[in-house]
Amino acid sequence: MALIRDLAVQGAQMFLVVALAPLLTGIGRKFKARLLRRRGPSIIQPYRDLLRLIHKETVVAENASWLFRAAPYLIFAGTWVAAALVPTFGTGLLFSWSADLIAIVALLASARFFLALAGMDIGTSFGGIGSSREVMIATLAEPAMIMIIFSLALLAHSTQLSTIAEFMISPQVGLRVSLALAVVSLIMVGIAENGRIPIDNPATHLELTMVHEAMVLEYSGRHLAVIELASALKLLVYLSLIACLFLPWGIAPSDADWRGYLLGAAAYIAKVVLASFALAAFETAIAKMRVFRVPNFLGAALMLGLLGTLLLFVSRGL
Amino acid sequence: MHGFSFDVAHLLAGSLVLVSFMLLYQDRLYALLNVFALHAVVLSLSVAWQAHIHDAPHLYITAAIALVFKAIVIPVALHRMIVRLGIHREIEAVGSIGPTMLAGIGLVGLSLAVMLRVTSDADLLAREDLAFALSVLLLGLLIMVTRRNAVSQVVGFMSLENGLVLAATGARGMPLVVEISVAFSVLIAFIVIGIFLFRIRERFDTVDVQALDRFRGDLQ
Amino acid sequence: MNLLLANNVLFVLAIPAGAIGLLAILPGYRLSAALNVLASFLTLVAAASLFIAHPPADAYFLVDDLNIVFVVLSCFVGFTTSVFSASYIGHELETGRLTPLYLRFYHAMYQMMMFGMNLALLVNNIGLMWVAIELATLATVLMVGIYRTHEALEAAWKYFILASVGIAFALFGTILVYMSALPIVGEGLQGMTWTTLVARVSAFDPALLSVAFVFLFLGYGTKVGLAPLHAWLPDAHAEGPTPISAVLSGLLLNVALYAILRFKTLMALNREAIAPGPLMVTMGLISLVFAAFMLYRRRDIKRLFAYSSIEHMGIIVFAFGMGGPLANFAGLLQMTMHSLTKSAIFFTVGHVAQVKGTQKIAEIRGLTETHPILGFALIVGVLAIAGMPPLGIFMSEFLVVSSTFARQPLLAIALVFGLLVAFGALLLRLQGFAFGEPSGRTAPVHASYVPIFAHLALVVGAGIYLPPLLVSWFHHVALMLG
Amino acid sequence: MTALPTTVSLLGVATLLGFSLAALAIGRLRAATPLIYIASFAVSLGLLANAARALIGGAPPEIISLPLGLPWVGAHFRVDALAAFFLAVVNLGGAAASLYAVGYGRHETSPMRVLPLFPAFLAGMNLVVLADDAFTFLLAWEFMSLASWGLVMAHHRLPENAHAGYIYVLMASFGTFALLLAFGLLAGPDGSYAFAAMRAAHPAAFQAGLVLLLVLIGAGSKAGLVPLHVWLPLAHPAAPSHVSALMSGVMTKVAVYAVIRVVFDLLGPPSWWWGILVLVPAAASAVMGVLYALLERDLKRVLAYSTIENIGFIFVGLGLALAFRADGFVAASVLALTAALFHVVNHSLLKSLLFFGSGAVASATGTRDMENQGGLIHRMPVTAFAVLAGCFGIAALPPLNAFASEWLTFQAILLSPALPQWGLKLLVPAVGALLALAVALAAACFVRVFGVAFLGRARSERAASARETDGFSLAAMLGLAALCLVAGVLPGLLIDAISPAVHAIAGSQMPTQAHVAWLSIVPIAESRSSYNGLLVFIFIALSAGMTASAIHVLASRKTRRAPAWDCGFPDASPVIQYTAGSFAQPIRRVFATTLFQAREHVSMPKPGDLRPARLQVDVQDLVWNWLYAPLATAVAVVSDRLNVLQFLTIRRYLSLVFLALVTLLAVLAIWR
Repeated sequence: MALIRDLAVQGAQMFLVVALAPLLTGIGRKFKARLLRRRGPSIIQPYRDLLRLIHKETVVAENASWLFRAAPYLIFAGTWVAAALVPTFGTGLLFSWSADLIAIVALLASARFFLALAGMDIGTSFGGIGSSREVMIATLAEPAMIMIIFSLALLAHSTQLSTIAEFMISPQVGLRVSLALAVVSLIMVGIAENGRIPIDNPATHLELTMVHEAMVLEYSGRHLAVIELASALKLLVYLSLIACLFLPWGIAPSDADWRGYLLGAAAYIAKVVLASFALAAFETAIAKMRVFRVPNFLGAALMLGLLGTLLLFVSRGL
Repeated sequence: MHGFSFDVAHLLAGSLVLVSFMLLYQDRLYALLNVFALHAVVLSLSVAWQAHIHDAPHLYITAAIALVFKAIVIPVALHRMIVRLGIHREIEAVGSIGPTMLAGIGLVGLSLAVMLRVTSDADLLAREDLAFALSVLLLGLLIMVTRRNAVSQVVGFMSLENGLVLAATGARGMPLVVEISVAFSVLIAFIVIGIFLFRIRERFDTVDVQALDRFRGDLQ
Repeated sequence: MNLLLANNVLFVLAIPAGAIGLLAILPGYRLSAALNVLASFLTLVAAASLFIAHPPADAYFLVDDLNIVFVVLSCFVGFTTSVFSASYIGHELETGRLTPLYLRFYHAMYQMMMFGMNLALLVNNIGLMWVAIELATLATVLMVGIYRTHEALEAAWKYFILASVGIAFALFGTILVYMSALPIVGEGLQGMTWTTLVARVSAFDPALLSVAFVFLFLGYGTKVGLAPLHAWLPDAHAEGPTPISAVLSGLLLNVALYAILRFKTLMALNREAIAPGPLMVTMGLISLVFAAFMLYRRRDIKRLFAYSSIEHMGIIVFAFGMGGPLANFAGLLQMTMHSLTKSAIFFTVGHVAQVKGTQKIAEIRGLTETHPILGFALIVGVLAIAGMPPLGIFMSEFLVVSSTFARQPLLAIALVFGLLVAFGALLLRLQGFAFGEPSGRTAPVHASYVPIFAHLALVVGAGIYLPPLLVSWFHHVALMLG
Repeated sequence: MTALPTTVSLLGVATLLGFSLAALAIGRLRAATPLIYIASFAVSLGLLANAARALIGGAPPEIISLPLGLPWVGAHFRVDALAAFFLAVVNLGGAAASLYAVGYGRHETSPMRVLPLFPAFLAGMNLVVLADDAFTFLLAWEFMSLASWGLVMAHHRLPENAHAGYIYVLMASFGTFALLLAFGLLAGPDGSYAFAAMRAAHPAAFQAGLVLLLVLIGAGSKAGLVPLHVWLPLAHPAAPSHVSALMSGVMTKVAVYAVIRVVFDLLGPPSWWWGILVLVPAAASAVMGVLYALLERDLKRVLAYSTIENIGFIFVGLGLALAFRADGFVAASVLALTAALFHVVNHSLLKSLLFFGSGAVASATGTRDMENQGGLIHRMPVTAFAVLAGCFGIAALPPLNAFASEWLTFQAILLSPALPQWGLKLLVPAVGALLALAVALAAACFVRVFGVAFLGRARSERAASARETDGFSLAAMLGLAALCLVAGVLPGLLIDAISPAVHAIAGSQMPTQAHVAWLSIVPIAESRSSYNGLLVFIFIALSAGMTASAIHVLASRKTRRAPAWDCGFPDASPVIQYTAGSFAQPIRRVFATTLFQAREHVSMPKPGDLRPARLQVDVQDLVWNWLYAPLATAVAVVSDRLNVLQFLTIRRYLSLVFLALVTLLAVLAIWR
């Protein structure tokens, strides 16, 4: 019985995230447009885009290899598995133990690995620019992420997301400097990883400033659709990470009944909407920075994470 | 009697050291050769005296060799050679005479310091003799080191070897003394001949004037 | 048979002595070369028979564990070298560097040297030992100068002068030993007989003994080639005929070393006298490090290996200076292995120099391409001399370094430093010789590889497996040396 | 009666040595190459099976002592679980390399310089692991170095190879001397060189520390720890590729074995600061190694540098194990140790695979320079696939194997706040951050490798006309790739296999993983952390498959081939592609500006000047400039100064003698 429930929850989670991801993008765009005093497209526009892309024919560059065509699915799969394992509305995910936080980050990293390769496959200069910048950003973002994980794991004595989430709800967490540092750092990493302003501009098509767009420049049709969905999913993953790690309130514990889950779902959606609003506000408020100022930005994130960890290491001794 | 014999031996040995100093002091080749002849004479005297007091007749042979070979033959030969090879007459020394003399005195002091540790149950004469022999040897080496031209270096070597003979004869009843002194005379003869053969004018270091600068071991 | 065994010592000396005269009068180099080989072989047999039975020490001869090792080693290397020289000297005759007359002289001198060395090793009398060593030295002096080029004469002359000074020192030391023995032992031959000296040395006057040892150490050290008394060695090795270089490195140095060891044991038996150990350790280290650095700037291949001989003598003297069963064992092993390896290297180098027509390091490259056998033989030899396993010297260096480090860490550090510097130089040159674009003549070699391979095989074998007989032998000697 | 593992191993080693002799005899024949390699493949497989049996079987170690080596010690050989584990690693690599070489060996221009040495090299590595006394160990160690030196010098006509060989052999004997000193200290003045005796005698704390330092220097120089790594990127690429694979994938692991054997087994209880001694160079190697790799354009040198990085990872594990052990946290120490050993396996698999690939590429394109390759995924699809797997794995990405071991390492780091010492408290998180950085950089590095060498368009004629390599090479590569996947998805089984080795030296082991549900691994506790490679793999496969099928059901299948869009730029020549250099530029600017003094000089021609504009980047290797160059100059200067002594006059020599005499006499005069 419990197994069935857990399976249901896990399945619900998997499809919820996929269903929710484009919506999140849509909401984000809507908020942004509003903040810019535009009406903006409707919030379901991303779904329409995906549909349209799926039905278009796919143009593949002449010298594209099998990797180029396989990459979108692998990227999507990696991101999706990661998303499926991040507790959104309930912590009682059947398979959450199959990959802990480190593994989830690594999953996203492997998605990026293929994305960067896909960028280089055609052998155009723009793809190269995109990939090289992407990996540069990643080399700084990932250590920061690991540091954040460290500080959380040291508090919760676990790297299991569900365990950490339950720990964060529980009263013994208290108010900690390291957590504050970690959340700031996590937000910065999230912004960088999802290529949002000020790191990258998802809406731009001025080639020299783009990173993510440059990598997927050669994609079209269904491939592009999958990739777009994947990147939307990635954003969702980060938002849900922040949600379940730092604002876990309302999230359904593993032994919750259906009411608990409904509550959790509601709370989750609220959080996501809130987060996307915050993101939009942030993006409209700030200007994109030069590529070579990104290291400073991420270096700051890394330092914050390291500082948080160090504090914990030291305080453990006291 | 014993006291007297001891004093004479002592005197002779001491004077040998003195003559070594004179050798050290010379700056002209001919004078050097003459003083060396004197050196040899004194040596032969002291050897003879040793022979007398230890009544070891075979030592007389050594004395004779010293007298004939070193005091007469070699100096004359070298004399000739200097003329023949047209070696110019004054000795180029490394550093001036003064420091050299001081160094010599230092060496004598050193040899005394080393030798006088010897517990006196080794008989006194032997011990004194050794001290002097050692200083003669060191002085000879000093001459070889501080003189730049071949002849005076040979003289240095010979005086060194005189020191050896002195020591050997001082050692009572030492076998092979004569043979050794003969062997050494042969050695010296070789050296002298070598100098003559290879026409070594100024220094030991090169065999031939043309080769003076060409070859120094590894300059291929 | 028993009669033969009974006075095999005499044979060891008589055969070379007889050969001297014979070789001096015989014409025709092929014959005399063959005779030379034969004589050396017989000597070797006689020497080997010493293992089976040897007479008790009498007034003239002393045969004990220590010098049997030396005698057999030197006779063996003497024999292989004579084989090598037979194949080498012919070429010299063709190129006109030597005339038949000189060859006759050469062979006579060769046996003279063997005689001198064997005598020096076997006599029971420090005076006679002195005479014998000088005899051997003078013989080698004459052989070094045999090419009569300016360089050769120069080298011979340098050797001669420095050697004579060494001779003088050694003699003075010998006299001093006699003097110190005089009050205890009394006059006459007894005062110069090893066995007597060893028996009674504890009562001798320590101060006199100490002075004596200083002179003996410097005198014989000159022949061992310890820095700073080494000056004659490189040139003598480089300018003489290659067989002589092999014999110098393989034998003469050992004989002088043997003398030093004898006197060291003497010193060790007298409590108050100065300890020889520190002296030897210091000189050994100086020689090692100095020679190691000198290796880098050499331009002449034979001089290069001459310096490496200095380096190894340094290690050996260091080991004996450290003393103790391990270090002494290592010293003996190192000495044996060095003799074998270094002579093998000189054999190879001799052929290389002949085919390439030069001794200049810069002009010898890519041997493994042009002359694979010589090239790889050289590689094995140099690796062995550089102390690489599985070759004999590795074992001895392993023992020296590890045993020293446990006792005197700083000394061991210095030792390792020297070894590393030397290794760097040797390997640098080796790669130049063996690898890279070949240069110079590629004419085929007509050489007898037998001596080379014999030596190298022994070295490789010893690195992996030492026969128990040899080991126990070395152990006795190591204990003897204290 | 089945033969005991030690005996079998020794027999195998003897056979290998026999092969190298045989190769000397028949090496000139054409048939010799496949013959020798197939033979050594078979023997390696046998030894592998034997080692595996010894590892799993857990029989008490059998000691064989032969009357070889040091007479009064004899040569001792012993296969305990640790040795068995490393024997397995060695022979697995050996078997793969032999198989690969059956095909690759055909390209060899001078087989006589490779064939005899290859089996000897394998034998040497086996012997090192088998040895049970200091002499035999060092003998085998140096033999291994010499054999590999010979292989590095196989193509001796290239000056850079000669240079590499020289540096290598120099560093090797430096390392040997360090080990020699260490053993000398362990053996004591009376020379008890057998490992058993050393185990029995516990040296004093200071001495033990000294030994540790010496071993780190000695074995670390072989493993390529910064700053002793300089020889590695020169020597490993210089050898033929299957040998490079052995050197990078296996020989470095033998060095790791040396460290474990001495430090964990012979040296007795550790002090806490040993951990620091190991962790600092380890973390430095991890980061420096991968940065070097990112700046390098020679394919094989990139791989060599990445070896340095992975060695850093392994040593971090060892350092943590030491620290935990010193403070009595057995479980944690065991975890760290297991992580290290696990990574040993993974790296040897991956690095062999990658070197095989690079060899195939190099012989197909005639160059090792990535800038002249590219587009090979079209010409050599299978190789490309294998290398892709290798790159993905070594970038430590799930579900492949390296991720599992690095995940374990991170888990061990997360246990370290329990350590009481402040030094470690501050150091370990920093190390963790550095490791994370290294992992991220590694991913970047191997994106670069695969993207530049295999993707895009061919950058040279040869690359455009490259051919897929032979079947044997492909078999070797695919086999290794499969093993990587297995090790990645079933890490639990490997951990259990490693456990006996860990138990042999740590006296304890990780909880058995085989019983854990769903075959996932749980280093400490279910609640704390767990990872299931199998599920992750299945999930990814499923969801990728699902998506693909869904898309193909829903979406239009219409596909059109067209020129690359590239923002509407016309299809220019391949040179406009991103090169390896330009790909690394952002990272170079971020990290290398200070660490390697990387500087860019742009020379822009005046208008009307026909000269092309140039961007020149120069990178300094500070380790070389500050550590090795000064040493070299010092030696040169000293030898120049001393060289004067060769050219003195006889009088001067005499004065040297004179001085010596006077000094000694003076000593006598003052003495007493």
